[in-house]
Amino acid sequence: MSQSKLITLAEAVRRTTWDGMQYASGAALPVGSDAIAFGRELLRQGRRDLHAIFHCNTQQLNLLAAAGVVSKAECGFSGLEVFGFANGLRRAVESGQLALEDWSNLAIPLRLLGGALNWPFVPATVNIGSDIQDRSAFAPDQYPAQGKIPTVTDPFTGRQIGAFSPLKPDVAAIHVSLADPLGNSIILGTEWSRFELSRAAKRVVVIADAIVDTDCMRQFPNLVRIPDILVEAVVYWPFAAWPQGSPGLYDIDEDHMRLMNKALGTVEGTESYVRDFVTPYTDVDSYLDMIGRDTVKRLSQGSTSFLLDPYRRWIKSPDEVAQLLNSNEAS
Amino acid sequence: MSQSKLITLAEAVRRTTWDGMQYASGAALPVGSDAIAFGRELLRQGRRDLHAIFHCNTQQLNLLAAAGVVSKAECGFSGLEVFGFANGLRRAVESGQLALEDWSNLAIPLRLLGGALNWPFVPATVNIGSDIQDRSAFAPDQYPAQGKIPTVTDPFTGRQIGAFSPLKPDVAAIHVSLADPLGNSIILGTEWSRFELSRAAKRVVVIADAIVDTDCMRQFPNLVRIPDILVEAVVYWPFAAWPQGSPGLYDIDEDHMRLMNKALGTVEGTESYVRDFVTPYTDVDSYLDMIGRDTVKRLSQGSTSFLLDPYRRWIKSPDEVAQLLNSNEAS
Amino acid sequence: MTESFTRQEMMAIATGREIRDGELAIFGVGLSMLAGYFAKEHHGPNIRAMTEGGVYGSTPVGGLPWGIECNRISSNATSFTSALDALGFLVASGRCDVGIIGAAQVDKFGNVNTTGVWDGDIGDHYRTPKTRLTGAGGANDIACGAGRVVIMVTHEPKRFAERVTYVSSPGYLEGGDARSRYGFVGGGPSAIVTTLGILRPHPDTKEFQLDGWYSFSSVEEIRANTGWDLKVADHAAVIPEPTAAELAALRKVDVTGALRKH
Amino acid sequence: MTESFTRQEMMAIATGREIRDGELAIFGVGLSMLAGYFAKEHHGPNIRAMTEGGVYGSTPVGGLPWGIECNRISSNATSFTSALDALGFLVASGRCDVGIIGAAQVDKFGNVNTTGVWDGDIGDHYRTPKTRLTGAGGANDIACGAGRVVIMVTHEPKRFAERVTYVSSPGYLEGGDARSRYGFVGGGPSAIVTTLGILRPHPDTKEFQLDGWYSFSSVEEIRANTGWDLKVADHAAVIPEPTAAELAALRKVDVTGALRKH
Repeated sequence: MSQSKLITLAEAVRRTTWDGMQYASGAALPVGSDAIAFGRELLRQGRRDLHAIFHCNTQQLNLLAAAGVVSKAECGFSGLEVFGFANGLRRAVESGQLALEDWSNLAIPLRLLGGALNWPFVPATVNIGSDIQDRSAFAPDQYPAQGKIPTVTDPFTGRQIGAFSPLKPDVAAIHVSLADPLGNSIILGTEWSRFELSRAAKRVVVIADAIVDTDCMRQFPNLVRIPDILVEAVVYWPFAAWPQGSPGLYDIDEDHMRLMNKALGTVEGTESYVRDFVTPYTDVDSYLDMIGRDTVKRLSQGSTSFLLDPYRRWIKSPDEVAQLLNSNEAS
Repeated sequence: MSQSKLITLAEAVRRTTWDGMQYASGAALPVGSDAIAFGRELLRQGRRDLHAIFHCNTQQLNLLAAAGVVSKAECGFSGLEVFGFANGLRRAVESGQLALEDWSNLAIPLRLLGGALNWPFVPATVNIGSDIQDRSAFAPDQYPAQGKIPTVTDPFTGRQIGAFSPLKPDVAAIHVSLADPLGNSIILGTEWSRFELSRAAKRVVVIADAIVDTDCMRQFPNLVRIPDILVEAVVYWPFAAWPQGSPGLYDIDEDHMRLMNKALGTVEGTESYVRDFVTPYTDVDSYLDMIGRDTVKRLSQGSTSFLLDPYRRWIKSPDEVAQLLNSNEAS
Repeated sequence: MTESFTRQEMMAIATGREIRDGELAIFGVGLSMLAGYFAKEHHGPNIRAMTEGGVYGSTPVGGLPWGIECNRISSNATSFTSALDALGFLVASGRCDVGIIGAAQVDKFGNVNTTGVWDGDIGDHYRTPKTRLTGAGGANDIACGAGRVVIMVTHEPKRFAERVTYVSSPGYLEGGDARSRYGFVGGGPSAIVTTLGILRPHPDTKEFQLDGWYSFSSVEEIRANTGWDLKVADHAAVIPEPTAAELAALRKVDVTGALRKH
Repeated sequence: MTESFTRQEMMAIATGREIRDGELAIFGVGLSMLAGYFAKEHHGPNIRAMTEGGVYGSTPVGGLPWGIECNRISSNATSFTSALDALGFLVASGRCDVGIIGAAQVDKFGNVNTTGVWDGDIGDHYRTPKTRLTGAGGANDIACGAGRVVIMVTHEPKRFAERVTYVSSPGYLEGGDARSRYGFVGGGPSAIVTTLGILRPHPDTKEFQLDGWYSFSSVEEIRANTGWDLKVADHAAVIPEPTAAELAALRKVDVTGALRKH
């Protein structure tokens, strides 16, 4: 008799987050999947002093950094790929307000793997021999930074390699394509590091673009990479990664990607962005109105939408999801 | 312009195997998925002195060991679960003819992970403190066996843990539910350690219960856990795991599981089993005749067969597969 | 007077009573799985059951599964992953609350041997066993990582040794705080549930002592079937017989009557 | 006289010429992906292209992808896995034959900086950059693990330094066999392909020297745009202009004309 874990986005943030927490978002892809809606809600609820663990920078980290609520961040990549530098993150780093610790895109999933396995360290054959190993924004006066990627001796050959510190984020908000009310989740597109993150984090909230019946999971159990037993809360939030894309569901909103990144380049721009795109909406409907229904429609008709076809018959309507939410609060 | 890699089972074994090789089979589940048909062909072609790396014992290892062609084996589990002890493997071990190195069911995938990542060692927080660490069938005179799971010091805390040796088998025959002619493969049911094995092995042959069109993979790319770039050859062999089961395709043949394990308990029984169930068939058709068409039909109607439904429309008929094979030989 | 039941059924129910509602629990095949699903059926609807195969959300269908990967436990799963996930991320990590394992031989400190039978000690080297058993499987990983471990074993003198010939899965090793040498995240065995009674470790010495006997067994019978000088806990007492509800739940799970055959 | 082409197109084609048919190759976004898919289109039909996102078997659709995970490269993939798979199992393992990476700053030993711009040296500590760049991403992993690495960079004095301010991705470090200190499985950068020519490492010193110039550039122009005293290889010569077939293949891949804008 597993219980539905569906709750509202506001409730999820209230229940699972706090100032100063180690916060990881999934997938943390710069133009693709990321729990960006969760980050908007963190801002709405005034969370601050966050230690962000993002495999890559995203528009979420860009926004949170621009708004000044991130004091520490760890990333493998800190740009927006073809959309250029992340102006908000950049401003926070260059002003010294945010300490950004550098890793590579393999280092982050390896550190999450180590956290998931509860290893004391993870063998490192990358990042060694570069300034990623020698310089630490978290220990700026150490040179070389002994504690960041120390050396470990291979007992079989005596050869020295590096050792990564495992990651166990306090809370992970993981964006998924489809989730059932119990938390079983299906990812369409690259997992990036969501599989490892879901096992490494102490608490996991999934943010799903669509909610499906559990029968969908029974038909495709090999697609369910995050089983319900790992999930504390399930949030229904269509276009949760907007303005970034979600394979099968919606394409990148190129105009908003540019508008947003431009705005985050200044304090004033950030204030107006928050005013116009973070605080206004009150629910999923007004969130989609804010994006613009025509835009929503256009972005939903992308070249990957066929990827969603096998699962459409199990997708619950907004009304059905609302009923599940209410029955939950009732219980 | 990727080329079809479909070849016959006989050709695959001729091309990719040799006496004395380190041979891994996937999934190496005791009553479930395993490339058992590949092992029958190894026997038919007289391969010997094998170093078998099996996550768990299966009827394949049971058979190869009973026939005396395995000199070394490494396993996490060496029984047949509810079907009891593996009589063939047991006989080979107790007679001293086969050296069986013991690990746990987590140690094997961790060692494959280390091989896939090309790490010099893998942190071990299990198997330490037991005779799995202290005694080695491959180094019988060492006590404690220093070289099997040596200790390594965590550079962050100074704490000592164990270190596993990574595995990179020479050849892996991996049983999958569905493969396309390029080698893209879909697994139904637990992966066990097939994902890690497909990355750790030097050469990979997939043995598929059914061949599907590549369009199936484009519809379900998240299900394709073994991409074509890792695969050297694709073999079409229905009931490849028989008498074990394959979720979505066929159930365990309980009678044959017992008959086979009983036969492998003696030299004479093994000879007659090889005579009756290894050498007779000449192709897929006569293999299925050997199993018995009624049995094939009955086992195909199990409670998991609905798992195959989403992919049936892409499954190629035996004739279509035969054509692909011929066009391959032609080219 | 309750209805009759077998010793195997008593053992399965006593084991199931060790699993609490809501726990993340890993079961093996056979008796272990029956005991686990009995608990889920009887008093633990929210027990999060898993197998080492990475099979989640499923309940057996069509009889006792032949293995942790059997189609009988794959026909209503909500997720299939891998051994690395189940035994690594969820068990070796310390995340799993409780595991049930079996034993061919167990000793006074809860160490388990499932690897082989030797004539006498093995000695300071590796030696081929007289009788080769199944090896550790996932039990070693469960013994190292699970919050606590319940060992289920038929109570016979040959199975209860002062010291196991081969440690396949570590209990408390030489007793006391010996486990701490290895920094295991798991707490070690909390109970040995047998066909005759229940043994639990002394809080300090970690030596297993008799904690309770069944209505059909006795301290004398249990001591006579134990290969070491078994101590009896002061609080040791008779263990309640299965209730009608417990038997009904167990038999609903044990559709093939595997536990009623002997 | 062939038809006209831009310097960016020449750089992309010269980079693509470095990728051989049948190789397992990893491409980044932008120029790197265009150069890679040009090679696949023009002379490497069997190039096994991948991105660090674990996106396999796909070709871009509807224009240059915005990222390695963009829907534009996810609409015809045959497999989606993960970063651990692509960058770990296939690249850091040494399995990938060749990778193409970009650089904000590169030095005479092929070390790459994509992390930041500082006023002067950073010094014996960490110091906030004057201008923060994108960080290493997957390039560090490719630089450590790929069989060989091709660095693609616009040829400007500020980008070609005697020594990079920050080593984001290791080339030959201090030159010679310095890489061997770390036991990298990858061979290091085999070429720096720029908008003006191609530099290759000296076999022993690993110092990059001029290997060739384009029809529209010259040794003088290249040396003037290089921040160290660039040596010229004895065999250095002009690099063949794009053939009509090469330009056609590149422009088929560069549907949006990204390389013809400047």
